[in-house]
Amino acid sequence: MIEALRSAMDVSLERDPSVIVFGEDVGYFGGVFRCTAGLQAKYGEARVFDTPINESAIVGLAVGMAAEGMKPCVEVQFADYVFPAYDQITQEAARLRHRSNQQFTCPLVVRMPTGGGIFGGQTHSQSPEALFTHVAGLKVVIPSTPYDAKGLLVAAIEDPDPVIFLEPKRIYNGPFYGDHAGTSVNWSSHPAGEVPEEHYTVPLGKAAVTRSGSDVTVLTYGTMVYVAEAAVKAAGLDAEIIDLRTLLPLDLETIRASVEKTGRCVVVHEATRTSGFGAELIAEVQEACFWHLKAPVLRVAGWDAPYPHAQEWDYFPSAERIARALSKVMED
Amino acid sequence: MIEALRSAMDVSLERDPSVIVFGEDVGYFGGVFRCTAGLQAKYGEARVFDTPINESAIVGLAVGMAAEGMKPCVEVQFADYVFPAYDQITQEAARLRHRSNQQFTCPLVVRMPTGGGIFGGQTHSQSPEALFTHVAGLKVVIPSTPYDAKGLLVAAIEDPDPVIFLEPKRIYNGPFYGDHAGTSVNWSSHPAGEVPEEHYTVPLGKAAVTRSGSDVTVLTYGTMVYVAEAAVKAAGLDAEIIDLRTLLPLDLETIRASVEKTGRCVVVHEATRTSGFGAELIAEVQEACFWHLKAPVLRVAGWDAPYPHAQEWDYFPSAERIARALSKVMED
Amino acid sequence: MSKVTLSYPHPPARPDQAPDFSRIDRSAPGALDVPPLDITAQDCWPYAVGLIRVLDDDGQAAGPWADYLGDLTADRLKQGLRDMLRMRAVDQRMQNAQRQGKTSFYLQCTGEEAIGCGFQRQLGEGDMNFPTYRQQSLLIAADYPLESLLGQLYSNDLDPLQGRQLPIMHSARDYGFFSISGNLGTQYVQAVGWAMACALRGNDKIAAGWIGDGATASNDFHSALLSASVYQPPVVLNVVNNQWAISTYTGVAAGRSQTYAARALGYGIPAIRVDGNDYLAVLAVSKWAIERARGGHGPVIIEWFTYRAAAHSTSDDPSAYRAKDEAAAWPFGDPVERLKAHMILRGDWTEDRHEQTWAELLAEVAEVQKRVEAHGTFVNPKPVSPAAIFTGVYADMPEHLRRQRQEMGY
Amino acid sequence: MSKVTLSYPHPPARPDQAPDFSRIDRSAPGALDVPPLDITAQDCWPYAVGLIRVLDDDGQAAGPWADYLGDLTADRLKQGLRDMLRMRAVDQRMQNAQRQGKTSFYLQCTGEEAIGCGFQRQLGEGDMNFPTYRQQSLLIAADYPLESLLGQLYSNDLDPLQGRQLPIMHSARDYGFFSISGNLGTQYVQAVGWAMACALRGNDKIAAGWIGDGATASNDFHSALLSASVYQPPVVLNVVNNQWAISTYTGVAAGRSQTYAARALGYGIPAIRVDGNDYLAVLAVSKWAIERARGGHGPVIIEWFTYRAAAHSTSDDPSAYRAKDEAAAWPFGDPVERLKAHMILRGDWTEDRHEQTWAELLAEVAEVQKRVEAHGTFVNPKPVSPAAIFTGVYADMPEHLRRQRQEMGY
Ligand SMILES: Cc1ncc(C[n+]2csc(CCOP(=O)(O)OP(=O)(O)O)c2C)c(N)n1
Ligand SMILES: Cc1ncc(C[n+]2csc(CCOP(=O)(O)OP(=O)(O)O)c2C)c(N)n1
Ligand SMILES: [Mg+2]
Ligand SMILES: [Mg+2]
Repeated sequence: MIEALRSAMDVSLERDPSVIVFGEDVGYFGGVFRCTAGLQAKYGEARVFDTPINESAIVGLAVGMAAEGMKPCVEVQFADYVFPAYDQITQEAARLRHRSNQQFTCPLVVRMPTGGGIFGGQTHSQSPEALFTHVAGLKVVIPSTPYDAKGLLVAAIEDPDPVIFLEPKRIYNGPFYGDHAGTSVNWSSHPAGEVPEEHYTVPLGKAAVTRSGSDVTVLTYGTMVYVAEAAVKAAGLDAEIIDLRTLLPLDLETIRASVEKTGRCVVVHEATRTSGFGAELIAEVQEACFWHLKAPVLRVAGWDAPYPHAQEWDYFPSAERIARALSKVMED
Repeated sequence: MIEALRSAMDVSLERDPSVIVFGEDVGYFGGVFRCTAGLQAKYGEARVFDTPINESAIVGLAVGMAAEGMKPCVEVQFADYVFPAYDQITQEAARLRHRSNQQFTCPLVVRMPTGGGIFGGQTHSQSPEALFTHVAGLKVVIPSTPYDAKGLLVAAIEDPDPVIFLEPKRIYNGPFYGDHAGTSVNWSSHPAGEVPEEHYTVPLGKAAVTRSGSDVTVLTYGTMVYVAEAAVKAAGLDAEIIDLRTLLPLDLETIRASVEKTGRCVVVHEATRTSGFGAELIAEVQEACFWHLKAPVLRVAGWDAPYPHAQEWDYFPSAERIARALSKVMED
Repeated sequence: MSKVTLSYPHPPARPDQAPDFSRIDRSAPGALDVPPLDITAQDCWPYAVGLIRVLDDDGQAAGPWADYLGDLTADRLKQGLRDMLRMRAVDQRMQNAQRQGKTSFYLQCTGEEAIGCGFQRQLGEGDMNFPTYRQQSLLIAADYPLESLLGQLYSNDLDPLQGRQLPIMHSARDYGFFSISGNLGTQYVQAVGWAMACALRGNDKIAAGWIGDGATASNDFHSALLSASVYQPPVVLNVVNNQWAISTYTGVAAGRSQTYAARALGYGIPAIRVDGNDYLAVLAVSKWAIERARGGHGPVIIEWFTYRAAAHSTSDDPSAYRAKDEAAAWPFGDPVERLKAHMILRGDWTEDRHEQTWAELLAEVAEVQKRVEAHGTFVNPKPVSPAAIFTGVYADMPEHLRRQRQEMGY
Repeated sequence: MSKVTLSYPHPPARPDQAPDFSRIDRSAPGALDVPPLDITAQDCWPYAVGLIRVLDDDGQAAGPWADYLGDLTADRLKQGLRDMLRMRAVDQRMQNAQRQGKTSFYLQCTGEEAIGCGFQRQLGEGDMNFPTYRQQSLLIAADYPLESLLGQLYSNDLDPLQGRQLPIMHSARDYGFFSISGNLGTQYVQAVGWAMACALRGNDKIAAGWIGDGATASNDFHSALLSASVYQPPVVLNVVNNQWAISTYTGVAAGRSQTYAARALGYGIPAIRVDGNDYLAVLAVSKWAIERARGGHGPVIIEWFTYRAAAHSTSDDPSAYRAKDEAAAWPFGDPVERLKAHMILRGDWTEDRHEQTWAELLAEVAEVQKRVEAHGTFVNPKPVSPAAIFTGVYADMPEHLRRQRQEMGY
């Protein structure tokens, strides 16, 4: 997925001189996850550069540049470090178009590695998506495959509005089915691991049905798409798995069609449960599909506690927990 | 409600020398809403003082003081301005106890006027509660009467953990039933407007049933408690209105008992709809009371747009909108 | 006994005391020369702690900054005076309009008119200001149509922002005026970003950031100075030090910093402190700073030393926290009076013409006001369609907003 | 053609180049005197841009700061040397343990040992450090039990934090060591708050904030300096300038600031720059600064000038971004070697005793390591109960956490 993200920035820098990439360690070194490796050498320091360690400055500068007409694609080193920039993102970037009645707009992308499963402890593991989906004016994207990662990132950079682009770092190098003790799989063995070199986009706002089925609908995104897959296999159910890809705006049509078909739904995310994005999904599902629902919609999510280091695999929503929820939702 | 809040700080400053109050304009002047008027004169500058305009410094200082053992009760001038402090609140205050295995704790209160209805435009009207309810380690409180305001604030100050204390500014001076064109009512005419001078607490984590009824349950808090009351009257229904008072931790028992009784539920808040706290309420209600529900739970909330100035009353969830939702939920 | 006590900054006077500005140093105009455009921060100390002045107490222009400015035509001075008077007329009338309930909110810049009026007249086409709510003077001096200005204040169909924003939160891209945010400080680092974009495009435009003394405490002030120091974009960073932040004395934001300009020196950014009530000093230093930025010499900070003569806003009553008549005691006088005195001294102006011009401008504003009020006021609202809530949240309206708009009935 | 171009700070050398520290000024020890404890920021410029040194290249202690420190006993010096060596032994062994997969993460402070070791030995009981992840040396010099230190690194039942935190994110209240946050900068303003609490209680304790050069860019650095400047609490604010922030050269955080100490002067806080690889300079300046804070003279900033000899962490490989052998070229040498040379010169130490002590300390650490590893490592985990996830989120566990714990099976 790292190469896919790099390729997305590469083609965007190539096509549009107003695209510009910056963040902590992204310039000379190419990013602590290597997502921007080689880009400074290729496009020069004026297009790809290092910043001081100040996330609000990174986003604040990007807002000013975007208002002027550039298209900044900035990196926050970990999603856990986005909070100093929360004011600039939510109060400024998100509202500039509206408050200026379109005199100024804010086409920028804030990329950040998100989620756990890498033994990063509480400050390298958080999943803050719900803190952005509540904010009108933002788009919130989270890919689960290299192919989508590139196509969605290109679309995000080309989008006329600010996009929060969350990169599930657990699957940077390959899909992860929740078996942390097992051997890791590489993207090369996965069909969506293949990424065309040239420019393409995957549209924002469209979910993908990654497994169709009739028993129950699983709504999820990012790393949990694979863990859910494993859980479905384990539970031996014919579940439909929807990879939301864009959380805001939400592809409610795809969700509705699925839940109307299955009548059952489980929502899965890594983020803490209370007021997580799962809550929004459930609120929408029960309103849109109430008369089709045969059982309450269940959530499988991170516990409502800081992300622990040693107890990571007790915290991370496991395939077993998802499978239990799937079975439970089938009981009724 | 302003006098009630002031009285809460007054009795707390009086009883406990480790209580300390600070924020922008709260010292000599006594706060732009006058909540701390007279307190500096009474307790001295070392207990009640002005700060520079830097919300992250206000909370950051408070975290350091609280860790040392003091009990800071700080003011953020408007909830719209809490975002520079978001990092200190969510990454620091919320997790200090847990991450230090209780070596350090963080008993602090962040007070802030919240909500709209005062023609404040997008930066004096926001309702950010859901951005805090997602954060493990915080408590989130919002009173709707002077009596509760004092009792809850005293309880918050005495609480051993960090509390976000949201003050619905539209009802600072009196209840507001959504009739913006009508004459404003004063707290003196409301039973809960009477506030004992002495120390008392209202426990955190307990909701209040402000109107009991059997047709439908309305879950709400803050200003909307009154607007919901007006809507219920208008709709001519025997609704049960629950004033949540504390959003985190949530008093699910009271909610469950009510919805099991009524079988119908409407959730009302001023904050934008998507990923608002209403989503969490619905997720919990449908899981806890699925078999009792006779209709989908509906949300009446702020539109998913920045809070507008001139169109305030088209934006603010009106009694009519709530009444419409109540009727709709009764249809099924 | 512990020797440690905390310190709390105090204003020189509170309501029960007489105004006291005796601690303010008033060196004479001419005490500071005009530094080279490529001066470094290290050499800037005298400019950062001194005060650049041009007009002396008698209205005489003197010193190297007067020379730098060169001969100003009478028309140029009249333009400046008219800008300031027009600004004052708008402030007075709109303050009254708010008092009459015709608008929800207003906020004056009385006493600070010279700063925005002078600075704006030195900017070029395409330069962009990132203002706070107290820089409406930039709009006046940019000849922004009063219809639009007042339309915004009345949130009616003449409002270019369709009523979305609180009165005073203007936005006027074509007039070099960035959309104002209610969140203090945020615009400052955005100005730096815009200036970086200018540099990257090589379009010879510059940006100007604006911030109040109180808001220098904000994180974005730091972010802005730091970024400007690192990347050296063409940005002029203005600090309007008007001594107060609502009820809070400027000392609470300054701490032990000598001046705000001196704080900027720590970031390695040249900084200069100016009598903001001296229209000629404003013109001169603005010219210097803008030339410096456009010339590729990097960022510069200007601390405009002034006094907030009016209340913070229509929601505020300063008699509760500051000495009565403090404004009148301000040692640098009133910018209008001082420019007027200078012009009279030069023989370009008379008391009569002044009165006449003031009356004329008041009438002009009143006339526009009347016309604009016909489009709706707070007591007689004719707001634009509520559907405006939903347009412009995104470039293309997503499904959920379409549903909500429908639910609202539009 | 526009004259405007942006600037991007560059390190003196990249991997394909030879290390180059020729731009670093190396004034001799003794060039700077010891300022009075109540010195103001304004008078601090020479100390903020100079460099306080005590040990010269031959290992001789010289100058006013050596005098200020007074005669040090041989034991005192040995203690310092042993602290630094013990630190280095822990770093070496734990770096290896991580390489062997026994822990998920580690991070060394090689080259910076003198700073924390020296500073801590000047603190008093009850003083509180607010460290970053690279100040484990504070714990060593506070005689923190190695069992607890290593227990945290292995996340086993000897970990005082019950495995909750990433290795290296210690917390040790009783040893004056505040809980480390992974979010850079946040601790700096908290230190100021803690110091304010000390002042309010009048308990004669002080706080010490720690931050890296890279993290001085954070907002909390600004908040901390501003608050300290305003309220004047007893806090020593340390900046550890080790030239790098992961792959980013310190110039990106410094911009055009002369030094980090000089930036602090802008806030009106006295600041002083010190050779951080000189154990005696560390002892002397720490003594001065701590005395100053405790004596009620307000905050002070110390910039410790040093070099990050090791990689940023076990996740990092600096050969990709900085000159090979840059550490060896560092003009201020290695703190252990320099103190050792001084002690040998004094006749208090020999090469043999040094070797012997190093072997002894390595053995000591190895012995503890073995014992601690028996309680579980990353490859052989015996973590504490998963229920620890839920305890301590709040003082009292709320219902929803109780339900979740039950759901987890505990
Ligand atoms: C982030 C933030 N915090 C607090 C406020 C509330 N507030 C509005 S104006 C003001 C005072 C600003 O003072 P100053 O910067 O000196 O500007 P002036 O009003 O004097 O022009 C405050 C505290 C705000 N708008 N934004
Ligand atoms: C808010 C925040 N942003 C980014 C990071 C990622 N990060 C961890 S360490 C580091 C470099 C810090 O450099 P410096 O402050 O110089 O300390 P040093 O590692 O040199 O001791 C960065 C960018 C972080 N931890 N927190
Ligand atoms: Mg001010
Ligand atoms: Mg460093």
